[in-house]
Parts: sequence; C-alpha cells; structure tokens
Amino acid sequence: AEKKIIAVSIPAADHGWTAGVVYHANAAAKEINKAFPDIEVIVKTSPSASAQVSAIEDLSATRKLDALVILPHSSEELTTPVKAIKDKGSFITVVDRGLNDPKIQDLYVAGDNIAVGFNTAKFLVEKMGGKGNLVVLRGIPTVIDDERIKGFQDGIKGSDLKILDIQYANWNSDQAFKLMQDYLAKYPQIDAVWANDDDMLLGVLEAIKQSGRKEIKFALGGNGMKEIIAKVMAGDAVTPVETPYPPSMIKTAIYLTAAHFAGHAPVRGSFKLDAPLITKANAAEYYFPDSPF
Amino acid sequence: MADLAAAPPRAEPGWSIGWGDAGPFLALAALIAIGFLVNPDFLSANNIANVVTRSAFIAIIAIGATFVISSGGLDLSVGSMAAFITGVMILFMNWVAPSVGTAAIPLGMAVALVTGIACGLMNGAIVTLGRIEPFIATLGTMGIFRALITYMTDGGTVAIDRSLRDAYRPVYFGDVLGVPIPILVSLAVALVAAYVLYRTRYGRRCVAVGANEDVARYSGISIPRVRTMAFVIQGACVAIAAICYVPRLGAATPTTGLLWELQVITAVVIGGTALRGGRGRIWGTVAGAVILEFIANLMVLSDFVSEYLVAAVQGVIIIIAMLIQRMSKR
Amino acid sequence: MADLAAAPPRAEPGWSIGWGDAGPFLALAALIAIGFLVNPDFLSANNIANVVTRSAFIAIIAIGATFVISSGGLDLSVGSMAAFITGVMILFMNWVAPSVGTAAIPLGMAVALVTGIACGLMNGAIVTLGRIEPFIATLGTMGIFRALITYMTDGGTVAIDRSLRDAYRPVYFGDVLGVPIPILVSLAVALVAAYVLYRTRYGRRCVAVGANEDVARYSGISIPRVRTMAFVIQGACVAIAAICYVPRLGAATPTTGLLWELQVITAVVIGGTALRGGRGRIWGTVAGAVILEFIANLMVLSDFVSEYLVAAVQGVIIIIAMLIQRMSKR
Amino acid sequence: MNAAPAPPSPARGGAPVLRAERLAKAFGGVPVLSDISLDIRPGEIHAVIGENGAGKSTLMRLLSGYLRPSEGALWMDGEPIAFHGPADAQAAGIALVHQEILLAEALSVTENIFIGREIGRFGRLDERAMRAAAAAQLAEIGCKVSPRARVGDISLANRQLVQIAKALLGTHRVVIFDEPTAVLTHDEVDPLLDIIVKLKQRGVAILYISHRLDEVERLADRVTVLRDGRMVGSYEAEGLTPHRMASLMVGREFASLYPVRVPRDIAGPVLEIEHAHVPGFVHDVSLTLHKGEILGLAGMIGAGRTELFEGLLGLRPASFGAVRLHGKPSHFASPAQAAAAGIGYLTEDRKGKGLLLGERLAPNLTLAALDRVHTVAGLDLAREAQLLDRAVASYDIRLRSRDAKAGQLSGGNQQKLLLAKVMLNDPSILVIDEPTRGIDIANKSQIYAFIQSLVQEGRSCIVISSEMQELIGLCDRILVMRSGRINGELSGDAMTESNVALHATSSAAHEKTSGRNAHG
Ligand SMILES: Nc1ncnc2c1ncn2[C@@H]1O[C@H](COP(=O)(O)OP(=O)(O)OP(=O)(O)O)[C@@H](O)[C@H]1O
Ligand SMILES: Nc1ncnc2c1ncn2[C@@H]1O[C@H](COP(=O)(O)OP(=O)(O)OP(=O)(O)O)[C@@H](O)[C@H]1O
Ligand SMILES: O[C@@H]1[C@@H](O)[C@H](O)OC[C@H]1O
Ligand SMILES: [Mg+2]
Ligand SMILES: [Mg+2]
Repeated sequence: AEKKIIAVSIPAADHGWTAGVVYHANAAAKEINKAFPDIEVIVKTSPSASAQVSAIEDLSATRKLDALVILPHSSEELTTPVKAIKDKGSFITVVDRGLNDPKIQDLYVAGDNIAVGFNTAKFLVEKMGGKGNLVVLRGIPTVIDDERIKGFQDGIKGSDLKILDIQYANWNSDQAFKLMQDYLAKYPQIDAVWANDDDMLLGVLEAIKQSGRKEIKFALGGNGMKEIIAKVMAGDAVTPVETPYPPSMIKTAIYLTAAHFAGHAPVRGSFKLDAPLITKANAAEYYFPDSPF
Repeated sequence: MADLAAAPPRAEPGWSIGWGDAGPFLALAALIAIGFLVNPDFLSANNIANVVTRSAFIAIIAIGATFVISSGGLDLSVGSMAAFITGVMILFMNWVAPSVGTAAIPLGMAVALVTGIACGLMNGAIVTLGRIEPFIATLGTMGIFRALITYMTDGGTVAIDRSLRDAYRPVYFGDVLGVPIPILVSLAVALVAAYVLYRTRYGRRCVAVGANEDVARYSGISIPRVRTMAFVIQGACVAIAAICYVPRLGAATPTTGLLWELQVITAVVIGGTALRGGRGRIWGTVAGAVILEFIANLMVLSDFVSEYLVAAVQGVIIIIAMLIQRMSKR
Repeated sequence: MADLAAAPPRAEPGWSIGWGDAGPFLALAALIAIGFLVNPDFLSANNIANVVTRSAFIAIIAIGATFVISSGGLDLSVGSMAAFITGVMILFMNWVAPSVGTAAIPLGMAVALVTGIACGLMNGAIVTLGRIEPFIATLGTMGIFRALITYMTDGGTVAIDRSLRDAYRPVYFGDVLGVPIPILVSLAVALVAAYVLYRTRYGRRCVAVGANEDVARYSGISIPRVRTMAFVIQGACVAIAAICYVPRLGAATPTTGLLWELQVITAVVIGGTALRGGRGRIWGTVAGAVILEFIANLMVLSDFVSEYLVAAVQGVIIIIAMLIQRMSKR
Repeated sequence: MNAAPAPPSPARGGAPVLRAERLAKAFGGVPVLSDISLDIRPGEIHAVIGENGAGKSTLMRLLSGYLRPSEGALWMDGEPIAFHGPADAQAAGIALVHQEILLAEALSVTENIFIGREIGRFGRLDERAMRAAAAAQLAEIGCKVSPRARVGDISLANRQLVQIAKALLGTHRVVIFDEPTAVLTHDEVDPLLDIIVKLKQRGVAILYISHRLDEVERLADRVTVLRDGRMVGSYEAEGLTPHRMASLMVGREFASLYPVRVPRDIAGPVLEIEHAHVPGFVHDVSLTLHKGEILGLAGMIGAGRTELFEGLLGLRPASFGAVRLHGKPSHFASPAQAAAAGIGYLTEDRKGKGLLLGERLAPNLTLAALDRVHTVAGLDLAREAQLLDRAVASYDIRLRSRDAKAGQLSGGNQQKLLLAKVMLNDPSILVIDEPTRGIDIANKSQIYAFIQSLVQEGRSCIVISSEMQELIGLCDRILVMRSGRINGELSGDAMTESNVALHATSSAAHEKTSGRNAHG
C-alpha cells in the first residue's frame, strides 16, 4: 500500500520550550518511521509565522499529506492556510497554540494555560496567607500569555495579594534576569515572583541570588523544565512547586495521529493536558533528564 | 573623434537588463537548477506559483527599499511598519464593516496607503530634519510602530472580521488568467518603480544624492526632499504589500513583520543595489526577493538537511548566491 | 593666511575626550538626570552597578564593532557568534571537567578565545577574499553560527556543569574593591582598544581604510589584511564578552545573543562612530552601550509607561539621544 | 610618428634610472596609449605635455605601478622590472603626485601624509615625530596649513600641497608630478618649483606634467610630447618656446591664446550684491556685475571668493545687505533657485562637487537641468543622448566611449563636461570658478572664446581665477579679494600682474583703494 504521510510543522528552536518541541518531534518521527513501515513522518521547523505558512503550503503543494500535525506560531495567521490543507482532505492535528476556528482540527492536544496561571496563583494565595506584594514577568504578547495572566489574576482575586508590576520579558532568561534586577531596585519589599515560564524563572533566580535579598518567599515559573523540576524534587524552599506544560505534548500528538492511521479506531477530539501543581511528592513523574528541556 | 562613432551602443539600465546586471538572475537560475536536482517537484507549476506569489511581499517592500538605499538611506522599520499598517487597516475595516459592508475593503486599502505614506514621511522627517543617521532613526521608529500597534490592540493581535474575509480573499488567492494577483501587483509596482527610478527626474536625483551629496547639492537638488520622498515611497510600498497580504495573514500579530527588514535589505543587496547608495536596481531587487523565497522553499522540499541546520544552509546559499553574482560582474 | 593661525586648534581623538566628541556623554548625563527625576532609586549604587555591569557585554562586543565599522565593514553575526562561542565553551568545559576539575575554566576561556578568533577570521575571509558586502556575508554567518550551535546541542540549550558553576560565578558576580568584574573587564578592553585604535599603526590604517579605500590602497595598505584583522578583533571581543557572560545564567540557550547585533550597532553609532567608516570612537561606544542599558532600566523603573509602549518610548529616547549628540557637535 | 630621440646630455646624470620601452595600455580593449618609449635620467626634469586626454596621466600610472601595461616593459637601472602595485614602485623609489587629489577627508593632514608608513616602534605611533615631520615637509613646500587640520576642512589648493608633501616624504629616485600646480595660485607655485629644482639638484629624476607651458619652459630639461596616445617625440627643452610646444601638442600651428577683444556695450547692472557676509570667510563684500561684462575675481587661496558665491547660492550660511538681480531684490535658497533665475555656478572642485564620477556621462550632463529632458512620458533618453552628442561636439570632449564613467575621463575632459553641464541651464549670468584648471592650451583658448561669445550674446560672466594672466587677458574689470574683503578694483590698463598681486597680498591697499571708487 501507499505510505501514509504525516507532516509535522513546528516553530524553530527559538527558546527553550520550542527547542524541547523540536527534540520531541524529531524523536517521535524517528520512532514512528521505524515502527510503522506504512507511515512516513516529516518534521519541518519554521522561524516565523509567515515562514510556517509557506512551509505547509510547500509541503502540500508537492505531495499529498494524509495528516498535518501543527504547532502554530500564532493562531490568527495560520488559521486560513491550515483550513486550505484540511480542504484538500488531510487529517489535522493542532498542538498547543490553537487555531481561531476549532472546527478545522480533527484532533487538539494542548496544555491548560488558564490552569497554569490559576493553580500557581491559588498556591501563592494559600501559602502567603492571602497577602503580600507580587511581581510578574510575562512572555510575548500572545493568546497563551494572556490566558496565563488571566488565570493568575482570577486566582488571586479576592485575596490581598497585590501585583506591583507586570512587564514583558519575552520568555527569555536573559531579559528576565535584567527585569528582575530592575524590579529589585524599584521595590524594597517583594514577597513573591511569578514568571510565567521556566526559561524566565532561571533569570529571575539568578537576579535574586545576586541581590542577596532574603524577603522573597517564592519564585515560581511554569512549564516543567527539567532544571526546575529537579529543584522541586529537591524540596527547594523558594521554588517548591511547578506546573507542567511539557513540550513532549508534540510527541503525544504525533503518536495519536499515527494511531489514527495504524490503529483501526479513528482518533478524534480534544486532549487537554491538565496543569496540576507539581510538588515534591509527584515531581519524579515529570522529570526527564534526557530531554533538552 | 573617430572613436566616438565606433562606440558600441549600450544597454541603458532600465526596462531591458544589461549584462553587467545579470548577476542576480544568474544566481536565480543556478538556484532553480539546484532545486530541480534536489527535488523535481520543485519545478511543478504549483510550487513555482506559490513561491513567487509569496516572494511578492518582500519584493514589493524591497522595491521601496531600493529607493531608500540607493539614495544613501536605510530603513529598519519596514517590518514593524508592515505590522502597524496591517493592524490599523484591520481595525479600521472591522470598525466600519458593520455600517458599510464590504465597501470597508477599498476604504481600508485607502487608509492603509495613507498610513504607509504618513509613516514614511515620519521616517523621512526624522532623518532629514533631525539629521539623524537613518540606521538609528528607523531603529527608533521600528520600536515606535511596533509598540503603537501592540498598544492599540491590547497585546498586538487583531484579526480581520469574518464578514470581510471571503470578499477580501481573492486579493491574495485569486488570479487573472492563471497569474496570481500578488504577482501581478508586484510586477506592476516594479514596472512603475523602474519607470520612476530610471526614467524620471526624481529617480535620477535619488541616485545622485546617494552617489555624492555634494554634487547633488551643487546641482540644485534638495537633498532633504529627495531623501524624504524615498522614505515616502518606501512607506507606500509597505502599504501595498500589506494590502495584498492581509488576506493571507488574516491578522496582525505581535510577530507580524518581525525581521523582515533583514530580508528586505538582503533582497536589495543581492539584487545588485549598492548598500552605500548611488546605484539602484529594481529588477535585481525583485530577483533577490525571489531568490530568498526559493532558498526557504528548497529547505522545506529537501529532506537531507537536519532541521537544526536549515539556517546554516540558508546562510551558505546566500553567500554563494552573492559569489555567483559577483563573479558574473567581471 | 592670517585666518589660518586663528583657526581653533582641533582636538585629536585619543585618551582625552575632545569637546567635539562629548555628544554621547552629554546624552548619557541627560539620561541620568531624567532617570533621577523619574525615580530617585535610579541613582542607587546598586542599580547603577547592575545596569553598568549588564551593559558590559554589549560594550565589549561593540568595542570590537567599532573597529569593524570604522574600517568600513559591518558584522551582523555577533549575536549568534556569542551564542556559538558560549555553547562551544560550555560543551568543552563540561567535557574536560571530569578529568581536570576547575582547571576546565581557564581552558574553556582559551577555547572561547580561539573560537572567537576563528569565527572572526571566517567573517573576514568571506568579506575580503569573496569580496562580498559585509552585510550579506555576516548575515550568512549569523545563520551558520546559530545553526551550528543548535545542532551541536540538540536544540541550543546547554548548561554549565554544576561542579564548575560556583568556581566560575565570580567572573560575573564578583567584584574588586566594589567594582564588578565585568565592568573592570570592559574597561580593560576599552583601554586596550583605545590604545590600538588611536595609538598604533594598525588603528590608523583601520580608520584610513574606512575613510577612503582608494587612498588607503594607493598608500600601499593591504585592505584585505586590515579588514580581516578588524573582524578578528571583533571575534576576540565577542569571545571575551561570552567568557564574562557564561556565569551569569550558566547556560547557552537558543535566545542567547538574539538581536544583540542591533544593540551593538546602535551603541557604536550613538557613540559617534560613523556607520560609513573612517571614524571610530571607543569611549563613545562604551557610553552608547551604557545609554542603551540605562534606557531599558528607566523604562522599568518608571511607572507611567504602559508595558505595551515600552518599545515606543525606547525608540523615542534613542532618537532624542542622537539629537542631543548631534546638537552638541556644532 | 616617432621623432628622433634627443641626444643624451652628458651634463645630466648619464644612465637612465627608469626606462620605458614600447609601453601600451588599453582599457577594455580600447587603446589609450601605444608605443611609448622614454627614459628618465637622474638630475633631470623631464616634462610630458599633451592635450587633454592624450594619455599623460595614464602613462604616469604605468610608470608608478598604479596600472600595469598591456604591452611593453620597464627597466630600472638597466634591469627589467615589473610593479605589482604602487607599493612596489614606491619601494623602488618612485613617487607619484596624482593629478586628482587622493586624500581621506575625514583624517588629519598628518594622518594623510603618513598613511601606510606611519612612524613608530612596535606598532606604537610616534605622533609627535610624525607631526614634526609633516610640519617640516609642509613648510618646505610653502604650505601653511596646520598638520592637525582635517583635510576635509582645508582648501583644494592646500590639499594639493598636502598631497605633494605626502609624495615627497622619504627618499626618492624618481618623482612624478601630474599637474601639481593646476590648483595653485601664482604665489604658491614658486615655492613648489623651487622644491622641484632642489630635488633635481639632489640627483632625483623628475617627470613633470603641466598645461602651464611657461612653467615647462622654465623648468624642463627635456620635453616629451604626446598626442592621441602616441609619442610625437622627445625634445631638448633648450629653445623650445611655449608656442612651439603648443603646436607640437595640437599637431598644427597654434594661433593665439586669448580672443580678440571685441568692443561691446556693457550696459546696466544685472547682479548687485551688497554687504555680503559669509561667516568665517567673507566680510562685507559688495560688487556689481553689468550686462555683457566679464568680471574677474582675483585673490590668493583663502581669499573667500568661492565662499562668496557658495553663500549667494544658498550652499552655505551667509547674509546679505541686498541682492538685486536685474534690479529686483532677490534671494536664493538653493542652486536650483539661482538656476531658475538664470545664474549658473561652475564649481572649482569638479571631482568632489561637480561630477558623479561613478556615473555615466549623460546623467552627469543633465543632472542640474533635468527639465530639459523631461517630458510627460518621463525622461527622453534619446534627447539626452542628443544633448550629450551636442556637448561632446561643442565643448570638444574627448572620450573613448560613450559608456565611459565620468571618472574615466581625463581631468581636462571632466572639466569640459562640467562646463557643458552648467551651460545646459542656459544661464544669463555665469559664475565660473577656475574655468581652465587642468585644461590644455588649445582647449583653454576654446574656453576663452566661448566665454567671449557668451557675453557677446548679452550674457554676463564672473570669472574666479588664480591665473592672473587669464583674468587680465579675458576680463573687462577685475576685483581683487584678500582675506574675505575686496581689496581693490582694476580695469583697463591698470589690469597688470603687479597690480593684481599687490592688491592680493598687501594689506596697505586694504579698504583705501578697494571698492567702487575705482569703477570707471
Ligand atoms: N580607467 C579608465 N577606463 C577607461 N578609459 C580611461 C581610463 N582612464 C583613462 N581613460 C581614458 O584614457 C584617455 C587618456 O586619459 P589620461 O587621463 O591619461 O589623459 P591626460 O593626458 O592625463 O589628460 P588631462 O590633461 O586632461 O589630464 C582618456 O580618453 C580617458 O578617458
Ligand atoms: N573648516 C575650516 N577650518 C579652518 N579653515 C578653513 C576651513 N575651511 C576652509 N578653510 C580655509 O579658508 C580658506 C577658504 O579657501 P577657499 O580656497 O575656499 O577660498 P577662495 O577664495 O575660493 O580661494 P581659491 O578659490 O583660490 O582656492 C582657506 O584658507 C582654507 O584653508
Ligand atoms: O513557546 C511557548 C512557551 O515558551 C510557553 O511557556 O508556553 C507556551 C509555548 O507556546
Ligand atoms: Mg591627466
Ligand atoms: Mg576657491
């Protein structure tokens, strides 16, 4: 029989998390290509939204795609082009950043960004007795970032936790380091920090360490980066919890898509990975020392 | 004086392409040949149409940049200006759509054009009145345009109203006699630009200013006016590009136009325009834009480059393309 | 000829800062004054130390860029070169640490320096031997360096071995008599660079090549050699910056060095070096780097700028800083 | 064509240092020089003369390693030698003073002089030594600029002197001067000629190119004449008059240099300038130009003549008590406005401010008068080509190909192209700054005739020149400027070299004899 072709289109490794995505996507492709002789998985990375639009156009212009697994750079720009692929009869799996029109996808695999923000906020409210000064670092202006912030704000609603400041650090450790240094210079009393991604948390921790300031009780991130999980496992006082947002979700998505062709039961629907709080107790489940993330 | 009569007639830069300027086209031809070897699908009508249509975008902006650069300037703000114009246009169309229906589209196009011209005017004024190095001036406005649209849209994302989507779609996806509309638009822009650069007073002055400011001044040319005009042309080109691309992108997002300035400048330089000014090549620029898009396409179509190494291979190909075009020169 | 005797003596560029070159320092002073008005914490010793320390990387790289730019070149690859060097250095240190312990650190530094010099040599060779516009050549190597390190590290992230971390930390976080080490390093680099640029034969030739290639060539200067050397100096500076940078976050990531090239060029130009070559200002460059970092710092410390508008305000301030430095010129 | 070679002169040096044998040079297949053989002997000044475009500069570049011959060979001290670049030739002791000024404007005088051979040990520059050496070298050739001055800030003439100082640095066996005096005034020429004689006495072999045939007569021991890229011959200078040289150059009997003065009606004022101030250069200058008049402006370098007119045209900050054009108060914010009002200005700096050297001839020609080729359908390139043909014919611009870039024309032909460019706007008042700089004698006389015909058509002309004879031969009236002021006015018989020189140099004449009272 003809080989089934599964194209995987993901962002290039532009920060830690997406590097993880690329790693897991490549790993899945290798494994599946080996395990299922009837399926061919092609992975393509794109450095920008418009490059990604081009890439899926190119893939579908030159061969028939049985399925497309896509982690869109941004929802708006990819919606129409992915729909065009769908209209040619491909099976569409969307990962993480959704499309504007959910009807396009056959399968959706994502993390729960609202929960990422909300669960972290709840933890802080509880541990800080409902009051204290917070500073927040956010990523790049996107839906995902907005959702996390919204979830967080909902989570502290009703408490006396106060957000002193919130600024973009673009999911970048370096910028987060600088921003945290500046927060520290600006506010004499900071009780807790939330960086909505672990790349940024690395920078935050370094800045706190350098300042020698002791009043900061918590510095939390999110995403399940292995370095941070390790801290949680080790019972770190300042970073005792974490929320998962594993880049390996791409692998899950690819496997599910492959199963659609290899297995006999069709796979469809929406798989939302929850974002439970990772604590010392369950951290080991989330620790993958060989992953690049 | 006998020599004079014997002087061979010479191809003027202009509609026809002289041999000395063949570099970028040779590089393009070489690339197409490689592409075919790598993957025969490369030459499928479909693929070629896709790639050229896509390149129209950078091509149109780069045509504007050809004016700016040949007049001795530089515009780093084009990418965020494109995002800004796209955003303003979409906001405007979405706002009037409820009352005027699909008439919002031509109105939106007019607004885009006016916005583009205004942005260009602003760049030009800062550079000429403020006498600030164009690199810095447009680096500044790059931040300004980007931030303004982020501010206006509360985070930078704004999508075109569903009611307009289908009516607007043909501007990118439609074709006339099989030729996609963006290609037609970019050809039209290139024709007009070539006319302006090679066949009008303004074009001559533009290149003169880039070649030697003093000579231009002593020849009665107003340098601020010529420079500002180049930035205005650039703004208009960005607007035209945005107008064609709104249907493809369907939205302005915080990453719209990111790093386009680098692609644009690269297209211009690969095309044979001197980065130091004094020499502009419209058709070369178009070829440059197509080259860049073909390289990216080739990366997608070829299977033997590790995903991590794509950028490296692209870098190498760009350098080789430049070598080819250098070598063809003498 | 009586007029001539009356001509005001001209300050030579050198250790002392002539009035004509005071621009960037005036801009810096103005910025500090504004900063103080906006938030008195701005002048806290701690904040100043942080900001100046932070600016050290860009300053060190930009010092190298001052050579490249004043010789008439441009290097867009510095950011990804920094990532590449950082990555290579960490990989190497982690590899030898088990056998040599903390001696891995000085060895790693040596490897970084060699890598930087090799990268610079590569840029220089492509530009001079290939006779390719530096903009394009280094745009190409920018992709190459970035891709190589992404490939070598399977995604671009590599953290320094725990066993080395603490030993290495002081290189960024330590101080001598209260002055943070990166500041000392960048001062040392600036002193050496100022000496080379203003007081040595090479520096003289570097500027001459940028000022007028023909003159330099006719004066018997080997332009390829001078240009290549400038790129090598740039490579060495990037390596030094990387050496100081590694302990800061202890890792190379895919975003390490992203867009540094723009910051670097901006610092150089704000500092008074001519982007077209022929004029280099080491101390101005250092001031330029500090200005950029202060602007960013000011944005965070002030309360009245919406987070969305930060980039716009930065853009405006950069333009104003340039205006101040222009005006101070005559 | 080859004339019999001059017999070797036992008095001077004997064996040639440098010998060229059947040199030829072609650019892109177009021959520019062919079959040139000459020898250069120690202690001898060997002049090379020829019309504009004859190939003199090209020959000099071949001899000094800037170009490589297409055919032929060079011999030094009887040994064959090949130069791979100027550095080789310099190492062999051959220095060239370029016709075009080759200095980096952004750098100081000292820096320029020492580019490529900086003084210092272990790479460290010895600034003081270089400055002292530069000062000494400049003083020796009578140049008074400060070694610290930025080259971009000094006058063209001073740049030329700096360039000479640069070439003369160090020890040489052969020094080639390509029109070293073209941009110098009389008073500056003398110290330079003294230097050249001194070099000769030291046994240096000198090659000397000039269109000032009186200088050649004064200096040269032997003269080689080129015409259309070929040798007419080498001659002993003894007894060779300027007139004879001119005839050899042009290949026919040469008539007279200056046009016969035709009596004309010099009518009322067309341009009146009152109380002009150009900060730093011109102080309270007033002058009147009449219809049909050729008004000369004499003075030494730095007198401020150029700046006066740059100020008038809005090219530099200036203030005026009044400017009246045909009696109407006027103000020009830019050369474009002045051109529209009928004033044309031909810059003295053809390379820096006159022509786009990297551009072809047609765009250069029409750059300041694009309206002439503009139609509703855009630029009319056919018409532009016609205009170029006409300019080539009427200004006798010699070129090897229409394709040429302006920078590839010989110096004199560049000047003629520039003149054509300015005339394209059909000015009724023409200000020519140094009209014959670098122009050969035949062309000079054409240009003089041309200026004469302009005023006969009822136009008016201001000639700024550092060549006193040309002002005297051409002008109806001469204003002499000194240190930014008008220091005297001469007309009729009072226009003599000594009077011009007196007013140009002596402050005693200041104010008293200046101004309108002398007007007659
Ligand atoms: N690089 C070049 N390419 C093509 N033609 C050239 C080049 N250089 C010079 N020529 C041509 O060679 C001829 C001789 O030029 P050259 O400069 O030697 O004349 P010249 O005798 O020095 O004249 P002038 O007295 O006007 O300086 C001219 O026709 C000129 O256009
Ligand atoms: N920026 C400057 N700083 C100091 N001196 C200057 C500067 N610019 C010009 N000069 C001097 O001012 C004088 C103006 O010279 P310029 O040659 O332009 O006058 P001119 O009357 O036109 O003389 P000519 O046409 O005979 O050369 C010169 O002495 C020059 O050295
Ligand atoms: O790339 C993003 C990552 O950095 C963020 O933390 O989570 C969502 C992803 O899309
Ligand atoms: Mg000549
Ligand atoms: Mg003058």
